[in-house]
Amino acid sequence: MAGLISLMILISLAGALITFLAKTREQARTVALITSIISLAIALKIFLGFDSSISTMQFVESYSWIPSIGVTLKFGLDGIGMPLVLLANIIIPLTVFFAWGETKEANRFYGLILLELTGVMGVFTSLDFFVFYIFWEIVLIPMYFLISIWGGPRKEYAAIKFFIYTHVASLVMLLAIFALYFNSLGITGRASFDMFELLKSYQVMDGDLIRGVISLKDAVFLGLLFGFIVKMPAVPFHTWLPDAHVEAPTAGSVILAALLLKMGGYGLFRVILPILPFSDSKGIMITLMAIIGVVSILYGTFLALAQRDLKKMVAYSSISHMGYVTLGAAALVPLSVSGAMYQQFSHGLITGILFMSCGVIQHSAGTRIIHDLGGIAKYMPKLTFVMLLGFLASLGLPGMSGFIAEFLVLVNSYFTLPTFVILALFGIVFTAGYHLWAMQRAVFGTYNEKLGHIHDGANYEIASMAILVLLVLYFGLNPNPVLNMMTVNAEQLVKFAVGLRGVMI
Amino acid sequence: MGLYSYLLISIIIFTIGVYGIITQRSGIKILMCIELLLNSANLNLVAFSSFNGNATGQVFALFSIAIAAAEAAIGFAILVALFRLRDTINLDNINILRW
Amino acid sequence: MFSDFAALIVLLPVIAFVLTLFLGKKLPHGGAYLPIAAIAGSFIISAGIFLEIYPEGIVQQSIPWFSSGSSTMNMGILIDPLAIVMLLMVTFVSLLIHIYAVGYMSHDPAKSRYFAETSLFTAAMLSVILSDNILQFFISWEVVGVCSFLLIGFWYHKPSAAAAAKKAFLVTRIGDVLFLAGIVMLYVELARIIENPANAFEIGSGNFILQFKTMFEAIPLIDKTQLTYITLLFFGGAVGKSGQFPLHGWLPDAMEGPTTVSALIHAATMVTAGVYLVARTFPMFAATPDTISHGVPDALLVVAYIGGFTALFAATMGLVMNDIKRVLAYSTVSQLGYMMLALGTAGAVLGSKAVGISMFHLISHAFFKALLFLCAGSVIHAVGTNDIREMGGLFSKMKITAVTMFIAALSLAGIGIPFLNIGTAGFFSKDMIIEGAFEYGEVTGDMIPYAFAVIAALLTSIYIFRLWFMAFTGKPRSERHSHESPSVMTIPLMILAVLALFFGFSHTGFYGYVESNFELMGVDLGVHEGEPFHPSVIVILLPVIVGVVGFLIAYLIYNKRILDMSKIISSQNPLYKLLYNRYYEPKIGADLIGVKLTHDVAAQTGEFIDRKIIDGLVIDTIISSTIFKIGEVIRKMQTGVVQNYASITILGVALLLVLLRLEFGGI
Amino acid sequence: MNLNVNFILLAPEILLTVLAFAVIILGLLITDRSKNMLGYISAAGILASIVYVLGNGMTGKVSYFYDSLVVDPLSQVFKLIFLIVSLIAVIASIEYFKNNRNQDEYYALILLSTVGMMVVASANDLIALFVGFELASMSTYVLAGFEKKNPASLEAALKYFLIGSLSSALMLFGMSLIYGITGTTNIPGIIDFFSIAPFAAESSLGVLAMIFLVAGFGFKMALVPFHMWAPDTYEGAPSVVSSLLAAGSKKMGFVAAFRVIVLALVAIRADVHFTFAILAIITMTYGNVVAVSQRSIKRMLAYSSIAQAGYIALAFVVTTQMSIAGGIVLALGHALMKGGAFIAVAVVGYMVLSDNKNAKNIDDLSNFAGLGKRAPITALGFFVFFLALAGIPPSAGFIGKLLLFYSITIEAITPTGVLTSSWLLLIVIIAILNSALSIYYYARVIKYMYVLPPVGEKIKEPAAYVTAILIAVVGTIGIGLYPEPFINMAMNAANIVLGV
Repeated sequence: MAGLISLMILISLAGALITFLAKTREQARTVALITSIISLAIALKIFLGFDSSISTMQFVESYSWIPSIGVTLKFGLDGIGMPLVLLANIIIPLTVFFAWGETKEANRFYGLILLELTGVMGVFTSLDFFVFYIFWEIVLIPMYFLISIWGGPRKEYAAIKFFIYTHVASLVMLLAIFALYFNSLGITGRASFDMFELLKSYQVMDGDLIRGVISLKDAVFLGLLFGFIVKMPAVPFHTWLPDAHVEAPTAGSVILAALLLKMGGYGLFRVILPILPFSDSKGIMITLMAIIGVVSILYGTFLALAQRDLKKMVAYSSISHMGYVTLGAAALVPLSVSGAMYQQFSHGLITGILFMSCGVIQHSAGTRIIHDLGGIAKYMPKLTFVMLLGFLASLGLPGMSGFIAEFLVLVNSYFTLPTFVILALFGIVFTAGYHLWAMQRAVFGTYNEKLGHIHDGANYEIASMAILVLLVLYFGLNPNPVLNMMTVNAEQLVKFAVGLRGVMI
Repeated sequence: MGLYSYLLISIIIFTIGVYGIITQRSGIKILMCIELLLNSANLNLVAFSSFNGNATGQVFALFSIAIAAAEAAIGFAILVALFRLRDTINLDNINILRW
Repeated sequence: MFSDFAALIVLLPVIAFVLTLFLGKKLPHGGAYLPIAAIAGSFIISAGIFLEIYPEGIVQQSIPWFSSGSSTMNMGILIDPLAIVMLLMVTFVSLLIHIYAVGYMSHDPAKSRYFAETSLFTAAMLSVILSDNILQFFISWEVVGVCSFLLIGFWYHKPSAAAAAKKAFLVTRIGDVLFLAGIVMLYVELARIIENPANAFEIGSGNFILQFKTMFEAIPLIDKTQLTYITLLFFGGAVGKSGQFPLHGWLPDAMEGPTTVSALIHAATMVTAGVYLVARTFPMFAATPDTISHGVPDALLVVAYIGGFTALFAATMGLVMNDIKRVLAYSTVSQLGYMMLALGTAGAVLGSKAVGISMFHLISHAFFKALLFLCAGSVIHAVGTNDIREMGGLFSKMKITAVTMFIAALSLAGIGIPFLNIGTAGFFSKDMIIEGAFEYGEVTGDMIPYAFAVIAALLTSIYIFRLWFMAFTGKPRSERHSHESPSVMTIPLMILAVLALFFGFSHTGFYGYVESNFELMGVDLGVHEGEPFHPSVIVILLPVIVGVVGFLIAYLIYNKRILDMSKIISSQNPLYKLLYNRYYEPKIGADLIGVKLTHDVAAQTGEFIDRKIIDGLVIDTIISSTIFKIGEVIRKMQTGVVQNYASITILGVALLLVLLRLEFGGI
Repeated sequence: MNLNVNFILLAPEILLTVLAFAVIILGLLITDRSKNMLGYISAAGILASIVYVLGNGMTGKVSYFYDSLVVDPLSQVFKLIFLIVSLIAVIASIEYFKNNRNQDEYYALILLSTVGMMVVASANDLIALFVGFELASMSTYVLAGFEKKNPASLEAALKYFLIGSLSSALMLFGMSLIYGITGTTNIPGIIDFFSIAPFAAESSLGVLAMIFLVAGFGFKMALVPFHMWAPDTYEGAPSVVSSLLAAGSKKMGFVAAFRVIVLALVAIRADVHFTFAILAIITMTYGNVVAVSQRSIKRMLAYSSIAQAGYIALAFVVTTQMSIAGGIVLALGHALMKGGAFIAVAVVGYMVLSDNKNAKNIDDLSNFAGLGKRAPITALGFFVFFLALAGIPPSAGFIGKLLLFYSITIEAITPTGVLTSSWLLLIVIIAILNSALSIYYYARVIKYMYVLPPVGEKIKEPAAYVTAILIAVVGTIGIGLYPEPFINMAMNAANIVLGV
């Protein structure tokens, strides 16, 4: 009997296939919504049955696949993966519902969205590196199509850029995985892609990649890190993101920002942190990650400030927010790490609201250029309401989930990385700046008569956003349901890293 | 005459063949040059056979001669078909497939 | 009994917010009665608690919130004397202003949104006051900021209002970030203290790391330098929220909101949150080392100087403003400066008395400034303009407003009769501050804060009476038909006027009660109270003298017109220009730093790097185009001529020869 | 020679040879119209051979004809590849050459070329190798020019023929030198000689011989710089024949190289990483870079095929069991992907011609617009093949590249010398970047198929094509999903290559 996790993955896959074959738009979207809700129901069942006081894997299931090279289909959830699976199952039904009005090739559209769900759930639950990698790559394909079929004017450029960038990163990661695999093979004499076994074998890896230049351990570490931070994305490997977002359809952007970026962060926690304390140049690696994190925070902020396109601004804000994840992970303090995990979860919810707002504005006013908008609050009061809340959440307003995450990251990272935290704090002012400036110019002020008569967002659009807003508020006031399980795992993760405190600047 | 004389002749023939392939424009001539190459190899085989004192080389040469004949036949067939279609076997003009 | 319902003080307005937001449009008066009832309820509970705990009770309730172990964050309530006086003041003033707003906002189509937002604001402000921990304090503080943002931008279709809202939020945000940085540093200090077994410092059960109680208990263990940083960062937050120099620029601009908002948020309550923060964490300020001036904790020295300077600095600008609300806004900034000055100077020499002095001024200021704003609102409501040059002669038409405003002005100017202890609220409160500054000067030999305070008092008197005379006396300067406001507006005016006149008499009881605050919490301030305080006659008289002098100057110039001001008020006069342009603060702050440096320089440079260099040059040009170009070039090698192919094959053989020769060294 | 030898292991070759002649004779006897059945007969014969090969198993080693042919895991794997490719090609040809009156010759030639390739796979003697090579080559020369009214087809055949015979001549010359040095044409004999006297292999003549052999095999493999014929020929030849060439005959070069060069290199323990690394890298980069700017899909596939040859050639760089197994798996995968892709091009051609009888440039990119709607199965096929070619999991292309890249990585991280390891790492990095670049041109076609609006009506995809494509799709994905048996097979074969 299949376990709940594989059931969830299979249902979404089956739903995707049925949706592809659907004859009418009505069928397609109904099937997609029902499937994603079933998947959500299973996710909730898992969530409610989840014991958040232990850090070990739960709901583990394992099936043999390619025994000769040690590949097993092994799935399981712990406090790192569980919230993200939940997030994926929250975002996808809402995205389907938000995109209820999609008319262009509806069956393919909804089918691809469900495939994304399959892919990300696979990534977040696989305990076998090989399977992990396969899901990691599979996720790219539906997104490529979502961008290139339903995208904006430069969709082809954006889609291919997205694909190539992230594919290169995954190949580099793959190489590092090989190195781990062979290392483990050499030590245990047993072929296995089991994630934990491989990560454990890292501890006893030795040798040089290039003697006198870089040790094997460091090279493997950097390879894995590269794979993840491109996905996150972190400066300077981020330039695919703004293009992808600008061109992607709203649903695509939501999934991209809310789920795909989280894969990078997930990799940091699942893979990077367990091996970080054993890296040869851990001090340098931690500094590197901290620099990447802080630079992403600040750079993303300033770039967001410079944007004319509302959606591009939101895209850069994602880069900035994901910087907290890197920073929190690099700090190696239990609560900074769980804060970083919480940031992932929270950003997933918040960014959904932001991209949906951009989508509604684009749809209604026909443009997202901030300069060409102005005063749309007059005709779009409902949108303005949810959008304002979304923007406030995004700028880290206390009482919303983003604040808890940023607060935990900043406060706890200060233990080990005080300089970086101080730098990151500078970003907060400007973060507020670009959010409010954009609101002021686009939504408030005198109505730009050139826009003609515009209408407010459709009810299903506003409702999807409102649900996200409620969730953001709920998790801002009561973070415990997900934060506790994160903290348990975060403590486990940094156990080996305790001695590292004070190593850093 | 030692082995090296045969080898020398063979290499000379080979070089002539290569030169011809590079410089000639007519399909027929190129075909002839390829025959030169094959025969230089045959000469080698036979010479080595004699030198090594076993007959394998000669057997190989026989195979190769037979194959060269078949090859030439196919080559001419292709050239004839081409000539019917294009009225030329000047290879400089046969370049609709490029880039 | 009442203290069991302490949480309702915050929750009632929150509920009112939700109900008004969603149902307000369908209710009469935009649902105004919901928040009014809620705030009245809060006021009643607060009053009940006050009666219960007076004179030396404390209410403390706390529940864990998130995170675990020694780092658990909590939510909780702390009602001590400091909090209860603020609670009473905020609920009361807020209640009055809400009632007033029923009339003032009666014609606005979006009034239900207005009442929802003010209700949320009140809730957040009450939560600031009630917080028993610095994190909840900060969170509420931020929500207060957002409400301020929303209310300043209430008429969002006005570009100036939208811009002012943004400016207010951003400038206070700078302070907030400093505040947050302070919390970060404090948390890390506390966590290290707890972690280190040598300190034997434990958080008792039911207590939490960021509670004020824990913070105060840990003061002796905190590294002194760190403590200075932490307190200065907290003060940075206070500077932003309370509009102190150099983050004062947003407050005058915030007057773009409805006048009731200005009265409630930008005069009486929210802006005092900064002062409240310093008062709340006063033991930490008092415990900072005295590296600069002997006997004066560094943090308090900074507070004193910033406060004193702001008091004077803002008053100078108040002199030249023509917008009635801007004058009042600068006046607010100036008065907040006084409160800071009190905390700094008196704090250094008088210990916890300073908190009483400062809070007393805070509360009397709340009454008379709310009154001033509501009067101004009444005038604006009647005249339809903010410009005092277009007013005049309103006295006859709006008697109640004129009289109540005059009372408020007297109170602001601190007029009273020394030695007899008769006077307006402002007389008592400001007098104590100036005397405190003098005492500070006596002890430390540093008279500069005192000088700031006295000169500012003179200017205060001048600008407020200038305003009053220009608005209410002389000939009408415009043709508008103006009339007295409805009673729903005038009754709150009268109530506030009574308080502005008579609140001062509670001063002795008030000082004693609030001073005991930290003792009740069991905190040793470590500041020894100075010698019994016997200032000379001139010191006691001086504040009143400057107040009266200011009044006379204003009377002579603006009522009797003995001086032609047109010569002074000209764009040729550099001093006037400097003041009128607000020391070029908007230009430097918003235009230069905000737009030019941040947006045009930093952000656009980033954009350039991102799009043109990383993306354009590296990705598109170097990598992408190069590949395409190479592809095109190599492609042309495929000439289609078969001899070329053969030649390349032969060349390939040669190439292999070379390669193998390199490896084998053969041939 | 013991005539009691059990020839069952050679049954596939025998069967196909007999079948080839039978088809020709049958063709003389039956009417033109009923010649369509010949395709089915050939397909059945090939299918039977596949069953034989599988039935014979993938282990054990038996030699025939004075040790000139050998049946071992290596030969079996490659025979399987060749047979699958010709099966796909034959099935597709049933539609492509429907009602063509020369079908009998066509199928006979395909069968013979398959036999030739199989002989090469089994060759244990240079003579057998050469004969097999030539049998396969000559059949395919004719096949490439089979549309004799089509100037492109004839030109393709001519170029293929000229460069092919030049390469054969070079190869023969190389073989003659080897024979001269070693005195034998038996491959194990040659290996033995070289392992006793490695200096002989490193002598000028030895090196020259090796170069000529590499040139000869490199021609088939389409390794740069012996690739020049490939794009023109693949473009000009009938699509089904291109499929056979790219997917099948190309692998013949690899199996020959495995048999001779790798064995010899291993025997003399020569360290020629550098040469093969350069060849492999130039080949893959060249293929990918030029493919980017192609608009003709067949030509693009040709360049992609060159690039894939570069990846497979990585197997020679480290010559470990893993790398060779990787090369074999990728070869197998590539046979399916590329074979299927060319067949899919044939469907596009069919579609375009049914729109407009006189259409030119039928494989132009623009004809792919909206293919996802017009010919969904074909488009799906392309989609799978392209992703597999780009190395996206789960696909045969991914598994093959995975094994190859990781065989090199493992060599890089357990270094024999400082320089070598960083070289190897560089190779892998270049290979990865290449892989990324290749996505660009594959994705462009995918974009045309699924993103752009269709330019014509939906067509009914002929069953023969659909069958061929689906076989390839199933194989491509199947290897990706369940690579276990294929990896084992390839590992066994790799042992043979390494002489274990």
